[in-house]
Amino acid sequence: MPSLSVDVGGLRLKNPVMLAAGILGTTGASLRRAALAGAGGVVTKSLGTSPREGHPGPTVVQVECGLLNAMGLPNPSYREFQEEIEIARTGGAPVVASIFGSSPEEFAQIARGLKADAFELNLSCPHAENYGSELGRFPAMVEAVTGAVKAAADAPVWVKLTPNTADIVELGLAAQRGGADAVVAINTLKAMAIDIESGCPILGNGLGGLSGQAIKPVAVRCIYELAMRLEIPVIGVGGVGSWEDAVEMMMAGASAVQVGTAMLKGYGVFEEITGGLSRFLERKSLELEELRFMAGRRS
Amino acid sequence: MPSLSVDVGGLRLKNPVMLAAGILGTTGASLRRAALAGAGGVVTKSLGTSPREGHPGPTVVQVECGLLNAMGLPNPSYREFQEEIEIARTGGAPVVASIFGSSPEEFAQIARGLKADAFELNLSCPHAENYGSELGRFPAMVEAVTGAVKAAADAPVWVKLTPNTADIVELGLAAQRGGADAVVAINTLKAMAIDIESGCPILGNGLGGLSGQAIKPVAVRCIYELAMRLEIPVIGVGGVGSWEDAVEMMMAGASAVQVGTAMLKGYGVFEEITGGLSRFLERKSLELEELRFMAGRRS
Amino acid sequence: MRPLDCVIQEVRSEAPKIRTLRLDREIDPAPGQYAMIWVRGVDEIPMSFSGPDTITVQEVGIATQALFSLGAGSSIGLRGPLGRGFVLRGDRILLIGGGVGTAPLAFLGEQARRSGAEVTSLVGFRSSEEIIFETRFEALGDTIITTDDGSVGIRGRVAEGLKQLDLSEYSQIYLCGPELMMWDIISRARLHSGKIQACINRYFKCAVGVCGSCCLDPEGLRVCVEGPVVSADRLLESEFGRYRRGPTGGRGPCRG
Amino acid sequence: MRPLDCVIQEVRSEAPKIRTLRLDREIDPAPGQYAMIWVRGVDEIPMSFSGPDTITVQEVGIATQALFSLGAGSSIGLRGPLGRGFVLRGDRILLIGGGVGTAPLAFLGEQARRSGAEVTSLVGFRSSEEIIFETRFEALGDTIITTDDGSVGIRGRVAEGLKQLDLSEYSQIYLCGPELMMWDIISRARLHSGKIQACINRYFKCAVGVCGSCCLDPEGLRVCVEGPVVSADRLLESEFGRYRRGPTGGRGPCRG
Ligand SMILES: Cc1cc2nc3c(=O)[nH]c(=O)nc-3n(C[C@H](O)[C@H](O)[C@H](O)COP(=O)(O)OP(=O)(O)OC[C@H]3O[C@@H](n4cnc5c(N)ncnc54)[C@H](O)[C@@H]3O)c2cc1C
Ligand SMILES: Cc1cc2nc3c(=O)[nH]c(=O)nc-3n(C[C@H](O)[C@H](O)[C@H](O)COP(=O)(O)OP(=O)(O)OC[C@H]3O[C@@H](n4cnc5c(N)ncnc54)[C@H](O)[C@@H]3O)c2cc1C
Ligand SMILES: Cc1cc2nc3c(=O)[nH]c(=O)nc-3n(C[C@H](O)[C@H](O)[C@H](O)COP(=O)(O)O)c2cc1C
Ligand SMILES: Cc1cc2nc3c(=O)[nH]c(=O)nc-3n(C[C@H](O)[C@H](O)[C@H](O)COP(=O)(O)O)c2cc1C
Ligand code: FES
Ligand code: FES
Repeated sequence: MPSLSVDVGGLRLKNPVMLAAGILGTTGASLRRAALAGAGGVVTKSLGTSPREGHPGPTVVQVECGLLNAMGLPNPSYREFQEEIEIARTGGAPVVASIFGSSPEEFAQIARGLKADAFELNLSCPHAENYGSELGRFPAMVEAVTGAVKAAADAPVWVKLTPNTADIVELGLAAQRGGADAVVAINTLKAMAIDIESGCPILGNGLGGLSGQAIKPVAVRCIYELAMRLEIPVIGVGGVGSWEDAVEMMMAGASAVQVGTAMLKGYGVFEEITGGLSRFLERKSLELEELRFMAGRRS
Repeated sequence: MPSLSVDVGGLRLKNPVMLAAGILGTTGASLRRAALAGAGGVVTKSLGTSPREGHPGPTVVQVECGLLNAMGLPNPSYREFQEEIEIARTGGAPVVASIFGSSPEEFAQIARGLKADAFELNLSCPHAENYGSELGRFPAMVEAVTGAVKAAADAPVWVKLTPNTADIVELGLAAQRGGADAVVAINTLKAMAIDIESGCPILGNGLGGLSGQAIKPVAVRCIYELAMRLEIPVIGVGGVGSWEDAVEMMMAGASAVQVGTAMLKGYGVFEEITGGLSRFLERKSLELEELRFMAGRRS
Repeated sequence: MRPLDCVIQEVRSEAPKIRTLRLDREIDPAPGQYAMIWVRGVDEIPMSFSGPDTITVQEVGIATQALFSLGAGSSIGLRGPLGRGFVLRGDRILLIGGGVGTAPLAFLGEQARRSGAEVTSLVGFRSSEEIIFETRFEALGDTIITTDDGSVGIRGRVAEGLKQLDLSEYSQIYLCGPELMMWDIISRARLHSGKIQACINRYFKCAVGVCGSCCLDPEGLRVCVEGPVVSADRLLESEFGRYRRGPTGGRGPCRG
Repeated sequence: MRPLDCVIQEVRSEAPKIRTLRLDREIDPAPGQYAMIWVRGVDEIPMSFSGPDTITVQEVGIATQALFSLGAGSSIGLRGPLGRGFVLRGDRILLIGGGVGTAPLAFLGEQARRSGAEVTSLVGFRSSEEIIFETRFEALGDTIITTDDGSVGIRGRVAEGLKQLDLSEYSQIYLCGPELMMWDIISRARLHSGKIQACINRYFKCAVGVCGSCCLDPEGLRVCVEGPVVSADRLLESEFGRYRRGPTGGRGPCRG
């Protein structure tokens, strides 16, 4: 059996398939369950400085080829969450804390106050005022936030990027300049759905983020563009639901992948993906590392 | 039967469902066929100053929820195409010439030399060097190109916008300042697919544009954002394949819609959509005009 | 699935703050399953089915108030049926419910009766005015009613009614009501926990099993898709009855 | 559908510039259907099936050259089967082919024979070295061969062979070959055009009916999905034999 373990962005993972931020990451128990189900690493719900209830419902709509969500960054604050992280850790996989703030200082405050195996900076949520992509669309802000967290944190720092931009590579380079250990791409695409019977936008927040199958080709492109230009690793996310998707993302340049929307199918996806990945490597007589950016070498 | 006719961006259409640019728009005969099949208007393949063969194949890949294409703007040049436009016109629906260039002057040259019922400026193709979104991502360039064509053309001018940007409203406002009679949103999302058996990018051009169902929620959001801020009409395109999709787009703010990828189902889609639209208006006792931007009034 | 447009056909007042809304279509729910009800412009909230085409809502806050105020002809959005409902086991069943939690039980009882099971009900309310579905339960079989104030039936909590029953006689026991009431029953009926199915509440946001808002410690059970009906065995080893999470995801006390 | 990975199992040389590639799987094409063959890193081009698991390629340019040079064990990407193939009508059929255009006809003839039809073939080539599938056609029934130089069979164009046949005897006539050859036959056989099915070529890009590159004037018939097999009736009223479009979409002459 080919080894699936991988070093990525300062962490060693037993396999390259992680749980994505905001997916079953509200409680330590659900994170642990993902780890026990075979995730190589787990990312928490994004945590801020103070408790937030999030947007009114509907917070999620199933659309043709994915999910539209506007949760609104609900979280009990990073202080309340330390206990959940400890529980999550008992699952045996690294626990990455996703964090958000409205300024470099707020990000740094959380990184200083929280213990986790790594931090993932949410500079990319497309539907929460003053947070996420409202900061993350500006390269200078990405660099400043990354730098502030690097100075404050004693764990690796990953920066999660928004695809709602004309040039994601600029954002990735800014993260790299700020000292990021890896970038994570992509967060959701800014999107909307309308109920035709009433004429109302469906999400409580009106606008939301599109995830799932629909966005995979966009994610693959972003990862490819980033991998071509960055020196730090790229972690791929967006529409991964099968081992084939994971392989495609790694060939585009991802060192590891995260699974979000596909958790709709249940916790079994981790074993499905890692199993398929092993069999693929075996059939092709390849090492995991050889997949990475294969498409770049073949074009 | 409620009337489906609509005035949009300087044209009167017998119904608001048009054929999108680059879809079955290579010959006058195929455009005429769309008009005869019930399209309210038809848009040609994008035309440039000189003949182009386009990218090597594969130029199209069917992905999970749509199409990925990198045709590469093949066209016989605008001069060769006038004859096709005349043939298309015999279908009885307005013929909109989609045009592209690498500078305001090139765009103006074509608009001066070509006779059509309206011009649609392709400032948004995501995969042709020196053209499309390489110009269209900059508001100043959008304004300059629009202004140059307005000065040169004796027909209405529509500007087709790219969603590959952090702020499509800025681009729409630039088109409006340039004097556009309408904006068309959206062109495809920059995307990529990789063949996992070989590790090669599938499209001959590597990168391409994602269209179809997958992008509809992104298109609906873009249309909504534009309709909220612009004074000129918005023409919606991206994933429309059913009458429900057309209604949703109009509720988001579109005055008319275009159908691209859904032509996979054949020319019958025009009657399917207009028929469904009529029945919907009848059931709800609404005028077509009342649909427009209903979601904006209901949120 | 996008929310389905449903028109309210009829509104029936069950108690001062409880109304049953009949919708214009049956979407074939199993008893114990729920729907996410979108009160447009307000919020989307979980509601159990109280019949094949009805929901029964108690006014407790903004969204339920808004839903409560809708008349016949109004429409709502509905995602459902969702989750796992009750599973009918054996032919002599006991329903134990409290307050608006009796809603899915009346639905279950009627289905069980039609398939030939013998149904006994133990249902509790605060006072006589708050009693709902009395005739529905009585039509099913033996029915014990409790009220906190003793205005009807046995005085006291639902658990008081247990004394009149021999739980070992029942093939399966079905529970729905306020969390502490259910906890009370389960604690007292520990010996029978293997045959108790409880329909429980947690804070639901996505209702499709991805957001994590409803997960039950310590297993991380996703109540929205793996519940809301959960076996008492599992609940005994969980946070149930001790704490629950609110909209921020933080832990809080269990009310009622 | 994404391109399917197919491994070339066997390469057989048919003529100096024509080879048949056997793939590692049958994808159940009907004769006359085609696949888009992706020669990775080069281009994607249309190829008819010459059997359930074979394509037969003539080297004419960059992509066919690249495909031609692949040996057993190499792999290609394949989208297919695509388009509408030949429809078998009646039990006495005539195949008329030229050059590599004989490929789908041999496949069709074999299928027709198996279902009991009587098959006659008229196939033309430039010279004796370029003859392909001679044994396949002869195994099917009466076979007339023409060569431009007279090195084998009748000397001259395929149409020369028509003189030996009474077209009214056949229930259906199937045609594939260079456009001007097909045009020649159709013009001469106008009286029978209602029973002639021709497998034609146009410049294909998308092959799914959206790009418009393959559309036939004046109807706008999408050859990639509504063809490539088209009735001669329709062709007689079309651009066929007069002009065709190239990669830019502009009109050009019909060659060969
Ligand atoms: C599976 C399930 C079935 C339910 N069935 C019924 C029913 O048949 N009839 C009925 O009247 N009520 C039912 N409820 C409870 C109902 O969903 C809440 O009363 C309602 O959400 C309150 O919303 P509000 O805005 O009126 O009140 P708020 O003031 O917002 O909240 C009041 C309390 O209701 C709870 N609540 C609020 N929002 C939610 C939510 N999204 N998910 C879960 N709990 C929430 C909270 O604990 C809160 O403290 C059910 C809940 C669940 C989880
Ligand atoms: C339905 C159909 C079935 C075909 N079946 C066969 C077959 O069984 N065997 C075979 O050898 N050839 C077949 N062809 C022709 C084959 O596709 C071309 O010979 C091939 O595409 C040439 O590519 P090239 O790069 O080698 O040549 P180029 O130098 O690029 O072109 C040579 C000529 O081939 C034609 N051509 C090029 N690209 C295409 C394209 N994408 N679509 C259509 N025509 C093109 C053009 O007319 C061009 O002038 C078929 C074509 C079609 C449309
Ligand atoms: C319900 C939901 C909640 C999410 N919450 C967060 C979050 O809190 N922080 C974050 O960085 N990304 C969040 N995301 C984005 C995902 O982590 C991921 O980037 C995106 O969904 C694309 O991956 P997918 O297609 O596999 O879902 C959320 C996505 C969904 C669907
Ligand atoms: C094969 C193909 C070719 C296209 N060519 C053009 C083009 O030449 N000019 C243009 O402005 N848009 C072009 N587009 C974009 C479409 O007009 C449309 O904006 C996009 O596909 C989204 O709509 P859809 O989802 O309905 O296809 C093309 C799209 C496809 C799929
Ligand atoms: S409510 Fe989201 S996982 Fe259960
Ligand atoms: S090849 Fe594109 S429509 Fe036929």
